[in-house]
Amino acid sequence: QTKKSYTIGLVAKSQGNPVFQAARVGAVDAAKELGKKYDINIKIDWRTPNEEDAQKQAEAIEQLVLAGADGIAVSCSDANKLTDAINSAVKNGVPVATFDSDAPASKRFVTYGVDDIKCGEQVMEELAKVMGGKGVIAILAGNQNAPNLQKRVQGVKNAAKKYPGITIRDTYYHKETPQDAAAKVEQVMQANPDITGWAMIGGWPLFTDNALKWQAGTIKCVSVDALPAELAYLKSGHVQILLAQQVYEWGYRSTEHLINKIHLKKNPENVKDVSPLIPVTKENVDAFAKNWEKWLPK
Amino acid sequence: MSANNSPATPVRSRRLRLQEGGLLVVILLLGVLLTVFGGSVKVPKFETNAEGERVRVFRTNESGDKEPVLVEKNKFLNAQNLAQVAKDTSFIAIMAVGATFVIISGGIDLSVGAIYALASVLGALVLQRCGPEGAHAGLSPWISVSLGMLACVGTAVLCGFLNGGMIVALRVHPFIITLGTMAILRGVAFVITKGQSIGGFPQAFRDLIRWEIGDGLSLVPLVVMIIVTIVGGIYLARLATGRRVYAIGGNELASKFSGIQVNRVKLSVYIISGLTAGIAALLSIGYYGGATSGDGQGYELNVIAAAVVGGASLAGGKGSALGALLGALVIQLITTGIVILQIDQNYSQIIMGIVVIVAVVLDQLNNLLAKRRLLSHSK
Amino acid sequence: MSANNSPATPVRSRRLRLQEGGLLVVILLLGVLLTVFGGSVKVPKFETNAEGERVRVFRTNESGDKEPVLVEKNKFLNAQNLAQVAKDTSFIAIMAVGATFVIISGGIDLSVGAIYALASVLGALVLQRCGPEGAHAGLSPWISVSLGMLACVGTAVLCGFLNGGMIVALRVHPFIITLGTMAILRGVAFVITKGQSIGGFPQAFRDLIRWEIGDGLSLVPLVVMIIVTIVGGIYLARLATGRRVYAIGGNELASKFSGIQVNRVKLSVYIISGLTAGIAALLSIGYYGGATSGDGQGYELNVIAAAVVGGASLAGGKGSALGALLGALVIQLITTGIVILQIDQNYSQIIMGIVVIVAVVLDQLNNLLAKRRLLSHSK
Amino acid sequence: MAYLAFQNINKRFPGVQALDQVSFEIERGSCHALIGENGAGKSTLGKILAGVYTADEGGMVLEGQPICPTNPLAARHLGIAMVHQELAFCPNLSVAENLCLGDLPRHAGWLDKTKMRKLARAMLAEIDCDINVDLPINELSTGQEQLVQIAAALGTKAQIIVMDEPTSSLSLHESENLFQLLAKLKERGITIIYVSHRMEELFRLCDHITVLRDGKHVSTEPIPATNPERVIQQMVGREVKQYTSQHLHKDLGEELLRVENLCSPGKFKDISFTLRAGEILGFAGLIGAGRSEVAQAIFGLDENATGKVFIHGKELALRSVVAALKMGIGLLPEDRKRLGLVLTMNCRENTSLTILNRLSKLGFVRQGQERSMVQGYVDRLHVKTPSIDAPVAGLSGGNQQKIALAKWLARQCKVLIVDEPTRGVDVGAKAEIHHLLDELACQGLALMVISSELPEVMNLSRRIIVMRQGDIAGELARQDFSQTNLMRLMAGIEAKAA
Ligand SMILES: Nc1ncnc2c1ncn2[C@@H]1O[C@H](COP(=O)(O)OP(=O)(O)OP(=O)(O)O)[C@@H](O)[C@H]1O
Ligand SMILES: Nc1ncnc2c1ncn2[C@@H]1O[C@H](COP(=O)(O)OP(=O)(O)OP(=O)(O)O)[C@@H](O)[C@H]1O
Ligand SMILES: [Mg+2]
Ligand SMILES: [Mg+2]
Repeated sequence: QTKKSYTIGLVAKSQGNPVFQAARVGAVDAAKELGKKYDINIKIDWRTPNEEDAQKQAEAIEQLVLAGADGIAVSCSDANKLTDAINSAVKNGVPVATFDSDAPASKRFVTYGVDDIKCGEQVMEELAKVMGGKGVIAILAGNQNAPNLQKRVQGVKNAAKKYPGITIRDTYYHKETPQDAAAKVEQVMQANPDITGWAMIGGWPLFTDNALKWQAGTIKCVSVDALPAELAYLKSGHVQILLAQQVYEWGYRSTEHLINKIHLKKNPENVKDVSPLIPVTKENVDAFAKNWEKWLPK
Repeated sequence: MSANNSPATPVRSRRLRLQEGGLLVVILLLGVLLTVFGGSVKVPKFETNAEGERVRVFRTNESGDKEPVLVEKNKFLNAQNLAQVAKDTSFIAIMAVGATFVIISGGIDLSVGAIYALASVLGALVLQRCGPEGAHAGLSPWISVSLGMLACVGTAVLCGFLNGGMIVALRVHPFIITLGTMAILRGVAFVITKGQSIGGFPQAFRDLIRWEIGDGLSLVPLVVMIIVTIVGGIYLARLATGRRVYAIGGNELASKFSGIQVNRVKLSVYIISGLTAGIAALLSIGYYGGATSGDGQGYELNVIAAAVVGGASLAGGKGSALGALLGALVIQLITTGIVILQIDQNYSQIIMGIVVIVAVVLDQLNNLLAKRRLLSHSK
Repeated sequence: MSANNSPATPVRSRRLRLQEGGLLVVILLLGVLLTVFGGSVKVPKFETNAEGERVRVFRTNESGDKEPVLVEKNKFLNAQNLAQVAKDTSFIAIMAVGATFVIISGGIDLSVGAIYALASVLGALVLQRCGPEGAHAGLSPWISVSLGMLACVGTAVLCGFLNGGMIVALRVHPFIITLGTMAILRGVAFVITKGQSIGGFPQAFRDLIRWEIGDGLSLVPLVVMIIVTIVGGIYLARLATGRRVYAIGGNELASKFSGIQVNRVKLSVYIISGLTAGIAALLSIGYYGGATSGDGQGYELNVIAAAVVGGASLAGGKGSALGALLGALVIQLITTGIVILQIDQNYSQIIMGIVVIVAVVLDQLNNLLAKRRLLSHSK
Repeated sequence: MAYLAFQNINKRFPGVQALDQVSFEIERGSCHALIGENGAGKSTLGKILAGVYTADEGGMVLEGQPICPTNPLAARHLGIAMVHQELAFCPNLSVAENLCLGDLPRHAGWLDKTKMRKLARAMLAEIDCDINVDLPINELSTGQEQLVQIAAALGTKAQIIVMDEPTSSLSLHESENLFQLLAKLKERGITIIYVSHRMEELFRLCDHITVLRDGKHVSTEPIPATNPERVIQQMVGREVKQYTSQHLHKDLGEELLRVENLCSPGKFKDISFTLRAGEILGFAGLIGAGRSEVAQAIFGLDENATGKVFIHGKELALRSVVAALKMGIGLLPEDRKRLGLVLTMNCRENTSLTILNRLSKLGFVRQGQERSMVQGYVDRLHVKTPSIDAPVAGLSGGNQQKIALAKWLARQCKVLIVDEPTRGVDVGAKAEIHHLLDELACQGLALMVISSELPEVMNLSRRIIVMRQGDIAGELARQDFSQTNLMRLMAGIEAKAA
């Protein structure tokens, strides 16, 4: 008898963003490990738009269903736009899991990740801690049209209300390339040398090694994500805390949930599977860096 | 004198038919390729139950478990998939028809993606108000749907008018004007939505656009696309105003000399381009149920690419509505093909780039052959 | 004979001067605006310590705390900020000079962003190998830096050659070819990097490009930008080959009739466009120290916009290298201005769109006025 | 009171005063000639009447009413139409569509194609022209295009028609048709303003003649009261010497060009002839006879050409302009706007385009040398331009032609093909051009002169080849030159063996 085989569709937000590449590695690893465990074949079908585009994601889900995928994991660029696509997949017998960004009104059976508003709040809280609760901060936010980033901005602003000593200068957007991000930070610092803290809700500038041109420690910085290129800033002391999203787990856990559902017919205990942000600091950076040996695409 | 122009008519029309023939051949080729190499897929069988809902058919297998009944289908060549391809094509194709007008007139419209976003957002806001959780939830579905459509399409037409008006009044190259409005309109969309997604539309609206027949085929986008193409085609080929679009694209000065009101024609093509972006936006918010200011990012290039692959000449004076549709279809088939043939997504951009170039080269080759044939016939 | 050509020369050169003058006026205006309304800012004072490092100066204030010494500067008009503006301008400006060649020749190059990415990535890979953690860390800094530069610029030139070659050989509109290669090259960059950022270059390379003088001004990008503009300007205005670029853009057929090897000229402009993308890529990886396949996304439009704002005509036959630089500068000043004037970032896109249109309108107005003046002089 | 009066019209362009206080009157139903050197302001005046330009000062009075058409459509409503000197069509549209462009026949909003074709055919029939109305314009030859242009203007049923050099690329036969038509129009009471450099035409057709010089009005006289010499005196302000061809008295050199069985499907077939150093070979034929196509094929521009061409005994690679240029062939094309000039460039850059290599050192264009070379030709050919750095697009038609020619004179080829070299050039400059061509022949060049003006070919050539429908219909030696002999061959009636 031939082995049972499953195809899992994986739809992330954008192809070029390295965090999703790590998710992909996680999914592929999960497919291998679970395949061995249950003696089945699992294939990961990666269908991610080149640039962020919710409509393309919806189309990808529909196409995956038609192409016979057995389960789909998706990180929703726009919850409203994806709700119907997810529902219709479910109706066609294809269970859907969401990771990173949820579509709460849809019939997805599980969501893995952290709430974007919570993520923003946590960034602000960590930043407030290292700044001693006072100072002028700027928010760096990437593409202004991305709803999830807007939610994080919202989170930062919410949390900032708790700290009367902290004023937010503005939210600065940039084209999502490391260089444009780094240039934006430079410009803002030129024009606002009184800024003493940066809340980066996407770590774009930290992919370059020349983004933060101040003496380490004079200005505090907390950023989301802790990719290998970003870790150097922790070591140099320019960045105090990186809040690592569990990007590898996005793929791994989603695949696990889906296989549990379709192969073992087992539902998760909780629809919301929360993946906490892991604070990475100078102290644990080396241990954390080891993870990337496993998480990077080979 | 009248004797020697009789052979001419068929010559011209034959060539015209052949012109889009090149693309049709490319599309057929892609279709055959996908049918043959795509293989087959097992999908659950559906039936309509007593309540009129489509539900899966189950059976009990040997081990006593309930198991969905599966049917085997060709992966590419089945009604669902074709409907899906048509739907996915429709948004770009509809806008490409409008872009073709602009391109024929010798202009360019980089703001279609931004118009699409702004129209989506404004339409969505109105619809949300009338939606189940909106302030005006009580409005009759007809009125609320009409209001939403009006807001969406009206905004788009207005944006087109703005483009055309500035191009005509300021006498600045359309590339610059629409590059400017591309930023402005998207900026406005962002300010309005604050970057948040807008959803929660009246069910009537969603049902209208997602209306399905038979085996879950939703054909509204397809039908709209065909109507837009036909109307656009008739406008360009059969109406006097259509001739004028070709004329100003061919030689603006000569058109002016022969008394064509060039400015009016220019204005009209940008309005049409806006209109088609509005129609596409309306379909998209209806079909997908949400709108953000980031919608349609980068679509301007896709739309222009579809028009140009469809035979529109960026130098002006050449192009057709049908071509735009076929151009969009070619591009969509590549995307679909990559999924169906299970090609690693990493290579998708490379393949897309190559196929676009190859399609245009093939199309051109076909035109060349047609001309050769014509030449040898006329010998 | 020589007597009556003396009045001619000033007519031409005066007009030329005025042509870019329009943009210069716009830039000056923006500069004055930012200087006056930007206000001043207190920045920490730096001094160079014994080890040659720049460190902040501290003093002890009344309450006995150590406190950095602050100096007050105009927010816009200070060396650091101007150097910053120049650096930020340089990448787009350098590419815009290359794009101007293509646009003058009547073509278009949509692939510059992708070339920039691929060149960055390949250059970065080579440099990484030679970097502190690379396999060839032992190589002499000179060799490794040269190898990296060669890889980066060489790749870009090759890509330009690919574009030009296909445009010439397949006789397909450059819009389509470069749209195709835009996808292909970015796809290749992605496949090579797997979407990861590449860094860890030899210190020699970083130091070369980030070389600073005086008060932390890094002027290498500025200097390279000026060199590229001057060389480009001389090429276009003084060389026979430059003349040919204008000729084929003005009338390709007539150029062919005059014996210009149109294909060769076309090939050359795409190679030049690739080359400038390569130079910009080299500067950027050197300055920022990292490369990803997503670099330069959407730059094609910025670059073309800079060239067109700088006076290049998309119909071909018109444009200048200096114009491209000034065009890029205008666009950069808007971005900088929004930050300096502390305008709400939410409106940045809207402002950007409006200013681009206004700048071109003003420039055009200036040309018109110049013509008027010429008319009344000739009375 | 006069039917139409120009009153103190002034028009300036950058660097030139195109019209300077021009006033004169035109009678209803007359054919009024307008003549002057290249750049005298004839076209500008016509364009002001036709609403293309508006005068800076002054005005026009039509039947006692002051008029000021600000665009071509307004002029058309006033009953004014113009045949433009520079042919202006939409190349992508068919003849029928171009002819009806201003007023497309509609049937409840729909374009009525049948009616459009019928209208177009009727318009062409009016001028006795037989062109397939479904052909796209860009497949017509220059002459055919000119005919269509005339038909378009006549088709507007205007009361006043400005004809700006309508015969400049028509051959005798078509011109003759046009003249008959003009006579008919006059009978109908239509007023014609006729611009031409062909003196004979003016004296045959027109009732009055107005001479312009440097934008100023010189005289308006009834035709019977004047004569060609007087008119030339008025327009040039000096004597124009008639050159007699000197090269005819020199011995011919060796064979420079040999064409054997040159064919191009659908265009021409089996063209063979030879050309020797110091010889001028004329090419005559009706419109569409294929003369220009042969020239282009020799120059390497015809992708389908087959056959053999030898230059100085060496075989020339067909279908390559580069090869042709290298072997020393030059071609002045007939359509100066499309093929001859780069309109975005100035006079200097256009003239030096063919010799950039020769002019440059280490790749740098030697500007001083370039200037003096260009200035030399500009002076020699009397190009009227504010400066050699003025954009060529602002030049009058005749002056553009001179620049296009200068470009090839500068190149100093061994074999020079000139296609309608004096199209739209005034009498003075024409004589100068003839003189130049003659001089070139004396220097040992081989020249091929294609011209629709029989006197021109007859005056210049040693031999004339007549083409008809893509074939060589016959060849005449100098002693057999006569209009009748030529016309016979052109029209297909065998001439008696000479
Ligand atoms: N658009 C323009 N821009 C600049 N100068 C112009 C323009 N049109 C005409 N001129 C100038 O005005 C003058 C008169 O030109 P016009 O075309 O009326 O001459 P013309 O008498 O028709 O000559 P031709 O016999 O060569 O056709 C010329 O010196 C010409 O250079
Ligand atoms: N691009 C083209 N495509 C197809 N047919 C063409 C094209 N150009 C010219 N022809 C046709 O070829 C024939 C020969 O034209 P050609 O211009 O060589 O004639 P000619 O003897 O030079 O006459 P003319 O006095 O009009 O210049 C004409 O009937 C014309 O319609
Ligand atoms: Mg004239
Ligand atoms: Mg001819």
